Amino acid sequence: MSKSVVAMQEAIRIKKPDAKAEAAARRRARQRRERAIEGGLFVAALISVATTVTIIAVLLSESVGFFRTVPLTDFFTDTLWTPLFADPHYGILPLLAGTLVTSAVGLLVAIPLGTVAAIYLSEFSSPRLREVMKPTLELLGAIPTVVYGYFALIVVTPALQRLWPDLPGFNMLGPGIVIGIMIMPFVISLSEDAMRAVPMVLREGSYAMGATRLQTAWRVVVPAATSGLVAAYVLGISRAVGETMVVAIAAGQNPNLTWNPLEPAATITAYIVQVALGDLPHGSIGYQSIFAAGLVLAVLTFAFNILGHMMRKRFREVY
Amino acid sequence: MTQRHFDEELGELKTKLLRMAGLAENQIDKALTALVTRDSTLARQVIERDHQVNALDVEIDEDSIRLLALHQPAARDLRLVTTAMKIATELERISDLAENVCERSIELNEEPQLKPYIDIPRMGNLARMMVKESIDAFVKDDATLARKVLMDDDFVDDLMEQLFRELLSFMLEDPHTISRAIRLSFIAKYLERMADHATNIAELVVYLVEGKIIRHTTQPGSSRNGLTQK
Amino acid sequence: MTQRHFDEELGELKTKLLRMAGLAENQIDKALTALVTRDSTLARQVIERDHQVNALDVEIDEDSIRLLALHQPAARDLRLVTTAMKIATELERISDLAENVCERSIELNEEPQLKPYIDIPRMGNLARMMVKESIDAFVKDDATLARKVLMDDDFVDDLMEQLFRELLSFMLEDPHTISRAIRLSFIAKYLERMADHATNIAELVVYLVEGKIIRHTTQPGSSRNGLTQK
Amino acid sequence: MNLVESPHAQDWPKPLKAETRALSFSYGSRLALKNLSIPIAEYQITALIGPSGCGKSTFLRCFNRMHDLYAGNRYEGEILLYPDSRNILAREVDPIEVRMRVAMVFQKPNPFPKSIYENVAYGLRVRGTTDRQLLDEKVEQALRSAALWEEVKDRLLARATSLSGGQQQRLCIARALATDPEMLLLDEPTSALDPMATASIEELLLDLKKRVTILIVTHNMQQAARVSDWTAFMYLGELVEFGLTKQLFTTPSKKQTEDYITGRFG
Amino acid sequence: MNLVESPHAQDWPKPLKAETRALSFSYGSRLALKNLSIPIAEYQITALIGPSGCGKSTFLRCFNRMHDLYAGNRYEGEILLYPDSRNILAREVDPIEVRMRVAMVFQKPNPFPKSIYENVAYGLRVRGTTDRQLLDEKVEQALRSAALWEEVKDRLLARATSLSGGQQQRLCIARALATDPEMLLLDEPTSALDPMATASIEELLLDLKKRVTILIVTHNMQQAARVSDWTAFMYLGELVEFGLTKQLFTTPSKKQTEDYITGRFG
Amino acid sequence: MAAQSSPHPRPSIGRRKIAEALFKVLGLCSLAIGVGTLVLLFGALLVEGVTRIDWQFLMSFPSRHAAKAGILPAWVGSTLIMLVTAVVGVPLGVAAAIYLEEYARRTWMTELIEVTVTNLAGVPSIIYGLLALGLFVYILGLGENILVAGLTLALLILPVVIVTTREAIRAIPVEIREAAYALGATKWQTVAHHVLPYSAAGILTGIILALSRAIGETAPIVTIGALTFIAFLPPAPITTHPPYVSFDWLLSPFTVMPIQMFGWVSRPGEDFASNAAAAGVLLVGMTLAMNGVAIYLRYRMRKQVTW
Amino acid sequence: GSGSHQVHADQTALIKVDGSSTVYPLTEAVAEEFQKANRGRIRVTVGIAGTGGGFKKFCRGETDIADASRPILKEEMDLCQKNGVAYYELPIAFDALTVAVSPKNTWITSMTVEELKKIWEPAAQSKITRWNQIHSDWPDAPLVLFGAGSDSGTFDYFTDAIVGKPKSSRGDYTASEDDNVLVQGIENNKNALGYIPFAYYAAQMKKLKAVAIVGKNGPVLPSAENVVKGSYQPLSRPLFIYVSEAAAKRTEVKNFVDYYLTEGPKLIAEVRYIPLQEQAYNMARERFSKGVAGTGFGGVPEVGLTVEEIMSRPPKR
Ligand SMILES: Nc1ncnc2c1ncn2[C@@H]1O[C@H](COP(=O)(O)OP(=O)(O)OP(=O)(O)O)[C@@H](O)[C@H]1O
Ligand SMILES: Nc1ncnc2c1ncn2[C@@H]1O[C@H](COP(=O)(O)OP(=O)(O)OP(=O)(O)O)[C@@H](O)[C@H]1O
Ligand SMILES: [Mg+2]
Ligand SMILES: [Mg+2]
Ligand SMILES: O=P([O-])([O-])[O-]
Repeated sequence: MSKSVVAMQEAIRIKKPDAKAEAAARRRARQRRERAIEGGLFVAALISVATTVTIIAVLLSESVGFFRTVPLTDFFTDTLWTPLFADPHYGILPLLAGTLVTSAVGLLVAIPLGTVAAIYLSEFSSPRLREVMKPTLELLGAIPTVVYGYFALIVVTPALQRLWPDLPGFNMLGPGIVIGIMIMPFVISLSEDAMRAVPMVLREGSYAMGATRLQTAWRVVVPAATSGLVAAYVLGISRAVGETMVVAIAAGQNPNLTWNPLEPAATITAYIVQVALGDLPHGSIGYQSIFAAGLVLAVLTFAFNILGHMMRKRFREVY
Repeated sequence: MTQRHFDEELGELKTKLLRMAGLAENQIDKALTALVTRDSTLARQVIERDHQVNALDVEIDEDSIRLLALHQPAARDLRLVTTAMKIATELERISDLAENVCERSIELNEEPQLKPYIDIPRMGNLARMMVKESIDAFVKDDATLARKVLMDDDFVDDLMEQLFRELLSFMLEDPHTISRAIRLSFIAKYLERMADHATNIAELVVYLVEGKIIRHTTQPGSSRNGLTQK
Repeated sequence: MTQRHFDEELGELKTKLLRMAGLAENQIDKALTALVTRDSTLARQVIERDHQVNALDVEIDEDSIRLLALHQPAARDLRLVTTAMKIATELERISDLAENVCERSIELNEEPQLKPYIDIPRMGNLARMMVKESIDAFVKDDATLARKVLMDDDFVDDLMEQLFRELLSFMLEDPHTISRAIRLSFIAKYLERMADHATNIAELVVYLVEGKIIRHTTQPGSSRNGLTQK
Repeated sequence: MNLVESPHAQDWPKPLKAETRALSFSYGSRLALKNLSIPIAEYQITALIGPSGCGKSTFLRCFNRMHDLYAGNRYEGEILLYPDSRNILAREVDPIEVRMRVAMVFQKPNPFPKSIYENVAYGLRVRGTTDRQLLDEKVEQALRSAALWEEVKDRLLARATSLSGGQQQRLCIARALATDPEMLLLDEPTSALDPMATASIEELLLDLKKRVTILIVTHNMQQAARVSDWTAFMYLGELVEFGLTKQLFTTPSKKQTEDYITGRFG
Repeated sequence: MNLVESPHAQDWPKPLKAETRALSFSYGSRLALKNLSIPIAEYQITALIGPSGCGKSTFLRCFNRMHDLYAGNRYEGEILLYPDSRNILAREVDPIEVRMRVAMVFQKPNPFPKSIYENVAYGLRVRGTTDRQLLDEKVEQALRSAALWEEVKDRLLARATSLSGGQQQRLCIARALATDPEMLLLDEPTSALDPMATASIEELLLDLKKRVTILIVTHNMQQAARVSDWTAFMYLGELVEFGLTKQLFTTPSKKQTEDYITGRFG
Repeated sequence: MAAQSSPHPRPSIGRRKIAEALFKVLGLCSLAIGVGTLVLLFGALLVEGVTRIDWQFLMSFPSRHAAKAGILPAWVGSTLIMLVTAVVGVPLGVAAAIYLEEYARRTWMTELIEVTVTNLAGVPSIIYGLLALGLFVYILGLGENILVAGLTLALLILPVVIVTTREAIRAIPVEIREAAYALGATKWQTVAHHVLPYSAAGILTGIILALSRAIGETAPIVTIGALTFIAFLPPAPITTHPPYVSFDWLLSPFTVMPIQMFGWVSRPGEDFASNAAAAGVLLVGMTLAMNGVAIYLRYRMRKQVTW
Repeated sequence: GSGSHQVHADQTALIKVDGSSTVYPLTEAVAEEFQKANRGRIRVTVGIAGTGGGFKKFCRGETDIADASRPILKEEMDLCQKNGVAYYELPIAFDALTVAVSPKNTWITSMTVEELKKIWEPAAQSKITRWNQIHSDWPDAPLVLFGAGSDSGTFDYFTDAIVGKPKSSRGDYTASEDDNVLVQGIENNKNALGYIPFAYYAAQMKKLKAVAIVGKNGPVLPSAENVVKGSYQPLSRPLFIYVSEAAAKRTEVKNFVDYYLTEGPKLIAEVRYIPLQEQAYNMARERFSKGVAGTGFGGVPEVGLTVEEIMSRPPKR
């Protein structure tokens, strides 16, 4: 053992008074540095809380002005949304209906197709196909929504008009379908994750009992992944509800209280975009109205997000 | 709760050992009867039957090795298996000694009886008792009983001492008795050694129960006098 | 490659056994010298030294049990450990028998020499040779050598047979020789038993090397005649 | 290779439940099993031992064609299942059919995240059984066989994952038994369990061999020693030695086996 | 509890490297160790055995204050480290200082995904050593001590993760040794390894005890039997029996120990 | 099972196989719809727009003449905004992730942070637009410029960066950390020597994915007044006179690719539609490229990781 | 938060224009040409916030120029005054607000103002939803409406001209400040009806069908001719730019406005609006060069005025 090593060990072990003091000083310096770093990181972590709080604060403070003018009862019961016209009505229902219909159409596309595709990918496809499909789906999910809007307006709606010649150029069906296709990769990906997370041994357990792939998928994998699947759906809903550009471009910006997807309508998001494009002055009721609408949207999506998050956490914890 | 199958196997080992002990006792018993009643046929039967004990000895040995190899026993289980192996050896030797008694009996029967056998059956019974008790101690895990057997050994040694002197006086008196007396003294020696083997068994039982090897520590100076030896 | 430490422990066990075997041989050697030279002091030394062998016996027993408990040996290792335990017992008995020879020698030295000892040392040397060879077979893992020891046993038996008859004629001729002749016949018996123990060791070596128990199968009827017994 | 030509043929157990003949197996281009001919004695426990990666699991999983689940795997040779001498590796044999005859228990307890009852009933349900009474009966019977009935009979509808590790593994055994398989494959069934649970599984196996032929892979030589009647020692995908366990562990005939068993490998 | 009052005091080893006195430990409100007083003999191997969850790992991890990394953990009692009789659980003792004296090796080999050299040098680097020559020297020395030098000396800059499992674990031991710790803690160091690698680690430990005091947790009783000089048997967070290994495994003094050792627990 | 004790039960294997075959077809169809869309969409874009893409298109300003119009300010704007977003969002996100994974003790505070992060990851982007409008534009009075757009998108990607970074960090086994601690490393040493280096590739993947999301975002930029007619570039960040760098560009009005496309989509007439398509091709191409890189990185990482 | 952009307006000059989507195509064209002419040394931004939105920014001092498709209103004047923003009101073109339907619409060629009012008045909301409710000959088909957003001058003008009161309209139609959106909507829906600036119609004549407005002399289609003739009533209207007096002191702004007034008329045809009489431009140029600020309107919209009438009024502030 070399001398320096001995010296080092002595410095570490044997408590000579000066060495001791020195070590203590070093320790204090180290502890100070550690605490400073931790503090910095904590502040960074707080940004997300700050963002959330600010979102809520901004939405609320502007909405407060709005609700001073508009009673809550009107807001939730009036069936007209014409805040900018001479005879203003402030019923959120038409926007909500538009939001819900487009989302529902989207989910009707995304959930069944997404689930089936996810099952196929996770349980049936060859590894090579899966290797190719997973990133492809991811790419699909990464395409900017404005492109999807273009797609809805220029490709899907005209195609649908061939089926229903009376279908207006702006309608909820086209964008709804496109939203569905848009969130499908997301649903597939999350569902597939959930099913992948089901340990291989469970599948092998089932196969070893003489089950077919389909039986294994339906009886073992899907039930085991239920909470993950539901989480995928819930998060899919949240996405559909918050989707903006597709509906802004292709659904028509007509606050129309209807449940018929063949009609044009405005969603909360489309309304916000429409108004934002028109640059409303700060403080006007129109300006405030987008925050009120935004508040409703935020509440909706927060709820879905947190629900979805909790369910996802649950399935992650199982394995 | 668990280990049931292993326990069963240990149980079987024990059972075999008891069967072997029973056989050995029976051999002693028969050998003594053959001697006392001068029944050469019976003596020959005993000699014939020794192979049964031998077979059990080999079996127990094999079983023990198998248990050691396959179950890696520890603590008491380990002591039980190794002890069983050793007890089997002792019993096998006891049975051999019974066989030897019979061989001498048959030789004795070719001449008239030297004198009525009194002390020899007494010694024989004592030795048999010791074998029985050491095996009882084994069955009952009873170290106290085992220790009692160790005491009894001195008694057998004394009996043999006495018998030897008596036989010696016979021989000095009448040289014609020499060959018979020598045979009888050999028989006495056999019986004494049976008692020694019983003592060994008892020592093994103490080890089994208490984990202490007491061999070579007890009675350090005993049986060190006269013709008596282990 | 691995298991070095366990191998070391097995090596230690073997070494102890060899030390014990050396001691036992030495005891035989000294006992024979004491007998032939009528040297009671040497005889007493031998008796005194028996406890060394006893101590090794206990030690080897404990070591073996510890190895069994802590290392769970299998196959050859297991055979080695169990064999070691049994060989130690045999060696301990051999040493006891050397002690017995010395006891008888001391008694003999109290009277004048009956006749020059020729056959007895021969037997003794033979027995010692057998012990040595069986241990050699153990050291060298040599089953062939071990089997040769088994053959030698018959030779010792024959020698003893012969000696017995000689001593019997002495006694018949002169009753004054009886006590000495009896003692000498006992000594012959002890030596014969040493050879038997060597045979046992050889059988154990065959088991160690080949995994076969040959005890009770070899020489089925041998040593079944006359006074000879195991 | 023919049975008669096998070098072991004379020592082979009788009657046989199964037998591999010149079985080779490749993962893609990687040859994992080389020309193995191993007999499986009926109503006995046969253990497979050998160093990690020697192909034990691969061998075991041939018996219920588990390898069919993944692409690129290739069998050669035959596995005959008696008494009907069917070659279960044959092309025309449906793996699902094989799996109905040969059940399997895995290394990690893998109960389905369903109720205890449903876990045991699964194999029957998969076979299309819906008769509730029959199911009840078979579930109880299987749980009894797996020595689990007393512990769970009052909570058959509880989630299987709420059981302890050892119980879960016994549940998996019950699940495998519920369909009355002819053979039970176990791949290191106790390596995820603590010594207590291990002991109880070993006991269970010794009880079970009265009614089902068992083939077990184990890393733990002592376990093979404790539970099996026959042992096959494999190395690098080949069979080194096959024989009665008690013989293999006291007097192995090959140096390699001896070295492995006494921990002196290599 | 005072040493003199301890029921075991008379049988305790000498000299001591460390000693726990009335050590209790809680994970939040869960009491995991109860009033343990256990001696650690210097330059000896002390093994901790006991059923799963009895607190072996918890006990071990008290020795280098690993529990400080997670919130809510609470120590009570003392752990004295000799020769300076320092209570390493004391508030004012910096855990980092403790960890510099007491090294640890984990269940799964956990080399850093850096080069072999950097793995071994890490402990020294953390202590601020930069002298290249010194580092080279210490790395070689540690690798030699861990019986790994010959196998890796030609590829010190290769990634540590490219080593086999057993080599990785020896690397972790080398890493722990590089800083010349006074004590080495090992938590089931071979449970992720195959029997061969296990054997080589056990050999290594037996070599190492000449220069460092070793405390090892193992699930495998046989392993404790094979390698340790002293054994502590724990149950439900309490010490059942402490004694010489050879005594504990042949003639345990407590029924509970006997039952555990012979697999008859419960 | 006395009644059913036939040795080889063979119930309904055939029927089960048919069901299985049907399902396979269904699954493939579903997948085809998912992926076919990508092909269709990109195909439609390509057919419509690819002929428009040339050097002139890339290097021209927008124009009322569709044929003369280009996307120069749009891609410059997008690039600059990404720069701001990355510079602000990445360090914050990584730092937050490190805090949450390595430092945070389970308190209500960290619980709250966790929930807000996962929630923010799912908040519609338009809400960020409202936040930016309310906070940056009006409360802080920063105006409508590149800085604000960059900050907005930084907030938007923050949760994505945090989540992916955390995942990357979490993939490092706890044993590695404990090994470092056991060798006497401090927390920060453990993070700096081990956690960050080993998760770097994963973090980078996350950052690229986050930026690729940001680059396609339209809605939040709309609310803070991105313009479609920007016929100039922001001031150059490098100037000819000292101090040679200028941050004036931060406060410049701007447009971005998706807004430019949105503007063109909204114009009637095939000419602008093909401009829109061309912008779409570039936008999709850009995001696909970024994602491709990320996916490749992740793929390589998965191959490398051995724990 | 205003004026932050001035901070950096040192090196490259920036002119901010925002407001009417009607005027947007013209301003865009002028800006494009202007920037080309200045080789990019002067930067012009043009937004489409709608006339109302444009004025709001303008009066807050955020922009230099407001595009407007209607005159400034009272409250906007007040706002400007409050913020000290003075402005020049410069007419730059004529628009013919066009009522358009899909070419697939076979049942309409012309409509009366009354019919339009019946469709668009607030009372129609949710009640007049089918074509045959207006005219029984028309089909029983849904009535799908497109119109300007409430911030747009077009909306103000149309409601004023048709319903009779500015900003008085039903709300359940697709409203957009961006007329492009309206064109797309009408084009793709055979049951659609909407109103858009003439330029947007003229650019897409094949896809849209203009509806003739029935006036005193029968149905009149929107066209440059009819506007100039004054027969396309009441939906003809002038378009303006409002230039901030303060901004006009900056050379680049002054140059831009000059450029607008001289080169603009040449571009008007290209963007398909209707140029004013040359005289009107002269008056505007004069007013600008002389620095005559203020509006010719009283803050109330008036329908049917000629540009000359407007320009000759003394401007009010
Ligand atoms: N899916 C696979 N693809 C390719 N090779 C494989 C695969 N599974 C196993 N192997 C290889 O086949 C050989 C045998 O593996 P197998 O799992 O059967 O070994 P094992 O004896 O069960 O080992 P262990 O004791 O570690 O479980 C090994 O070399 C392994 O690397
Ligand atoms: N982080 C933790 N938080 C709370 N309880 C814990 C934690 N870690 C362990 N425990 C509990 O403390 C007890 C002792 O655990 P410990 O890990 O020390 O057991 P062990 O003897 O090492 O078991 P094993 O053999 O399974 O490793 C167990 O009951 C366990 O459930
Ligand atoms: Mg395996
Ligand atoms: Mg542990
Ligand atoms: O011209 P507008 O956009 O204000 O209608």
